[in-house]
Amino acid sequence: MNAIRKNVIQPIIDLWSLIVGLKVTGKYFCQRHVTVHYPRKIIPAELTDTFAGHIELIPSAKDPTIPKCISCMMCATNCPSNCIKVLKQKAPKVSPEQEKEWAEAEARGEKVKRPKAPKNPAKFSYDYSLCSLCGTCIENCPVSSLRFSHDIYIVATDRKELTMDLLARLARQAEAQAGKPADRAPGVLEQAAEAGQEASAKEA
Amino acid sequence: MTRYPNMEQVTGDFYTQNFEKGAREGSLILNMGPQHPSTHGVLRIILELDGEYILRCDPVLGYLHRMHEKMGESKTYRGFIPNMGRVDYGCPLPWNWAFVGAVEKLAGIEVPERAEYIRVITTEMNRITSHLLWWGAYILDLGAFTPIMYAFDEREWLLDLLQTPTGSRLTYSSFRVGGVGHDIDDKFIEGLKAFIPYFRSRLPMYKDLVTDNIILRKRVEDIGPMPLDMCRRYGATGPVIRGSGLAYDIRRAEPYGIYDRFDFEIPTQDTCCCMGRYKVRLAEFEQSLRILEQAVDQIPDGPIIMDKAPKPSWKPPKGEVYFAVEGARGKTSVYLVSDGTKSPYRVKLRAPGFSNLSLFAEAAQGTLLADAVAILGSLDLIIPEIDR
Amino acid sequence: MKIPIELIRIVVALVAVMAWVGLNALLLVYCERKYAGHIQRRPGPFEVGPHGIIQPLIDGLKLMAKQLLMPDGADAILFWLAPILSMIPVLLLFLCIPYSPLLTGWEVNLGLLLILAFAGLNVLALLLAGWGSNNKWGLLGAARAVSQSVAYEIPLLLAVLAIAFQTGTLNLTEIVNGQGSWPWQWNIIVQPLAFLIYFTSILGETNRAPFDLPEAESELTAGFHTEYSSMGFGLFFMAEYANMVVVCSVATVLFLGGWKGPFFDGWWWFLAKTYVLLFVMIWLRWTYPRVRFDQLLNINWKWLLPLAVANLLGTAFLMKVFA
Amino acid sequence: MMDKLFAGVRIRCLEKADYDKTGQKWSVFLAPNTLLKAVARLNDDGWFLEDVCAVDSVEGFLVLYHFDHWQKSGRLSLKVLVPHDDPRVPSISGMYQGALWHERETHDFHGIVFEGHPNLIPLLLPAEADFHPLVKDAKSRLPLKDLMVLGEVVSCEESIQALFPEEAEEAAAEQGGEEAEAEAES
Repeated sequence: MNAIRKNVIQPIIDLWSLIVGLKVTGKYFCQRHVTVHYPRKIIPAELTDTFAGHIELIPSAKDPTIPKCISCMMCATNCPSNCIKVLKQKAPKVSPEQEKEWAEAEARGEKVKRPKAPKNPAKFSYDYSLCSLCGTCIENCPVSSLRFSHDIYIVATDRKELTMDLLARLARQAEAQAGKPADRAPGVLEQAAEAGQEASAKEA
Repeated sequence: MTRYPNMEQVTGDFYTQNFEKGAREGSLILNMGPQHPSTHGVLRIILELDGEYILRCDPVLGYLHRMHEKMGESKTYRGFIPNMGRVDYGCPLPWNWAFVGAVEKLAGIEVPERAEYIRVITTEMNRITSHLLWWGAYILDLGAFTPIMYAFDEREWLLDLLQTPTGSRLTYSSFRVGGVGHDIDDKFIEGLKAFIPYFRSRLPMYKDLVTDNIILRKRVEDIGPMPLDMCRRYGATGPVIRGSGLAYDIRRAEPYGIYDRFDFEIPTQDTCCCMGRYKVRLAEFEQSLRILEQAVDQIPDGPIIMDKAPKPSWKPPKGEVYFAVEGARGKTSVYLVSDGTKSPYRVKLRAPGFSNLSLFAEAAQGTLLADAVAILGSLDLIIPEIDR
Repeated sequence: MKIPIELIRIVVALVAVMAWVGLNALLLVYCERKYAGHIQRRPGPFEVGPHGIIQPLIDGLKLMAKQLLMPDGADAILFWLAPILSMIPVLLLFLCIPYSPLLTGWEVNLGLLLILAFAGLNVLALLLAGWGSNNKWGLLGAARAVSQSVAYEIPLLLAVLAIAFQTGTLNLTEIVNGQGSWPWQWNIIVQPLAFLIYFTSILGETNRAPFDLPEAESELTAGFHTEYSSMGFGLFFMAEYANMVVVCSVATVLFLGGWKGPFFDGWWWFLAKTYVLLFVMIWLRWTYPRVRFDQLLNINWKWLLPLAVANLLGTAFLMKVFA
Repeated sequence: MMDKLFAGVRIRCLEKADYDKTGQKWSVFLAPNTLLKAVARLNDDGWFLEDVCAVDSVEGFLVLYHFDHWQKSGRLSLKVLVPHDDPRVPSISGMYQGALWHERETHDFHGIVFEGHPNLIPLLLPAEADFHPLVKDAKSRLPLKDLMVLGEVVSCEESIQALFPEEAEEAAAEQGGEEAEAEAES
């Protein structure tokens, strides 16, 4: 009996497992594919919204081209990869006559409003090729002027292209504010939720 | 020899020459890797073959060595967390937890409740993605091309979900000393709740397509026996040891975080073979799903990071600490020596794959080349973790 | 001097066959990649041409444009001979396949014997390739190829011999003529076991998954053609697909009624049947893991060979009793 | 428990570490020549090796062996202090083959020679590397008392005790000072 089971029944069961495998792949062959065909379709915004891409500056409430940044250097000094470089603005140049006038006024005991250097940075350059996206800069920014962008489509053919001028980027963003968002394909997440509901319905 | 003037140059490097010293007359010395399809990256194994039987083998490491331990000595505690995401790209969150947990233990920091739950949820999700990647790649090693694509199907959805609490798709470094970096929202919870039954409904397909397949069973059953004593001598942990019949899991043996609150089992198989390790990993899917279900139901509201979370210039007290967590590949631990300054004095990363792979040379002896591939795959190697 | 008409006919047929082989290879590569894509829930080649239809052609051009490399210390003659040697027998095989009563390149009385004889040459090419390229992986692949081909030739022959017993001829056209138009009149109904053995053996013969051990890329990187680049590799690649077409064509002739089919006999039935078989081969490849080498030989010596012998003896016995 | 396990082995210092603070339950200082004996006891008792590493300090390299047990949960660390100029420790790879690679790694990083190791060649560093990356220069080396604290001492030799002078009070004072410093900085 054992011999029959071992030499006749077992091989048939084994061969059947091969047929079952073919059935699985055959089933998927007939189904629609699940990949998103990139240039024709792009993944839905809900998926890119949670993605932490390179950092970007947050505009101040008043002017969308000027960041909230106060050039305090917390980001640049705390960055473990040294990929942020911030340049403070210099105080505006004052003509000697003006200077003299103020000095005289001060000597008279009047209060003089000397022009201070604007707080927002003159230059904010960021090297994406070094960044490890750890978020130290974002967590340490005292005025929350930094955030992760959701840019997943960044492409470069040269390392230098990855060094970004974030101020210029902010200006571009302000300009493009009027543009409308791109059309999105139905999301994989939606499909997942749908399939999950189906599965749970089946179980019930 | 004279016909091929350049032949003398081809004498092999230091490791080959060192290996060749003990070679038998007439055997074939073969370099498998560092660029070989089934060594998962840049592992190199020098084999001594008799026909296709392996007489002796010696893994050569170090092709992906980045000296994380040295980096740790020069970075701040906050600045070293991104490194933890890069040690093991397959399952970085346990590494995050190991380092962060070590620092918390050293400084006696309490983590908020919600952060603990987020840690458990993300880590278990990460365990599933890691096992899915392993599953696909292992079947690929055994010659079937399709299952990895099906595995990626699920994995992609999980990665999409994991993006919310981590912000990235591969090298997560979202844990912070005293909490986690990003919060989760209701949409995430909903997505996860939808995913769990979906993934359950997919598991029978895995069984039909692969586990029950007679070709696969013949390839992995009774191959690469690793009895418990051998595992002990090499310090193997994780699915390797559970596949040899011992229910040893750091989540139970040395509970950390809030794992003592969850009801889950430690799957074991006592066959000691590749099939045992394979089945343990598949069973861990179900256990991770169970933990996820419970965690999603229980998660409280609250802060995700402690008050006055350590700044980058934070200095912990001096002392030494050893903290171990259960990664996807086994005992993932960090040994930290602090001298009370901004950066650690010494960081030692204990990679589970390192110990697991050191077992390979003994397990592969006397097997066929194809079996060696099966054994290597069943250890679940992530080379950057082994080389660190 | 008078040129014999038969020679002209063969030359014309040879040229036609070469074109046909090339076309088939392109088509099959495309089909394989598309099938694989759809099984894996992705579109497959999609960018070059509508639905990626000219992708294989472009790939072929790319292969031709690449540099021909020969490893240091390789045996130059054998190294370059191997890919050519793998291609030529296949061309000859195509010659004697009857696509329809009219479309037969070279009608030979011993067609079946010719096919089996030439099919065996392929293994020589693999051996030379593996040996000549001075590469250890290649050598292992060649060793595997030889023992595998030698082993699988035997059940293949025995399965085919059962058909020859039954029909009493080795002429392919006559074998087809012995079968009817409707599926129940085909040889597969009489000889299902022989068909299964034949089909399993041709997987081993043509090194297709799950029996693709000579090039098992997760073990031997690429096996016997590890060192080949450019058209050296291209020829092996084409020969593999051409071989697949040949063995499936022969299967069609022997078991599935050749060009005969319901309603309209003709070459279209032949092609349809061949491509169905090819589709099954591709389907198998993208479903199963690879067997181990000793298991491969075990399947052959312990299962296929005894079954084939039993089948042959049974056929002979029944022929003796009833005919 | 440990007394019984190591009965007959000369231990330089046995201390019960604070598990909640250090993740270790026992910490044992050994002399290089008694290491093998101690490891053999652990082997018989069913412990497994977690890792081998070393810490560079003023007093020398502190070679650490972390052991754990499957059933009796609790980490045990064996500590062997070897001098900088002649760092030699016997290899434990005869009993624990897992140590083969850990010892090679430690040899790479610190240049510690494990006597009796069958194949002490570079593991992670390139074969031609002639440096040991984790060896600190004399300036940045710190004494052991600044790196770790002794827990509840069960038995201790003078020589080890001397490495941790009045460590309890000192540590407390230092810690308080540092916290104040950190606060001032932030």
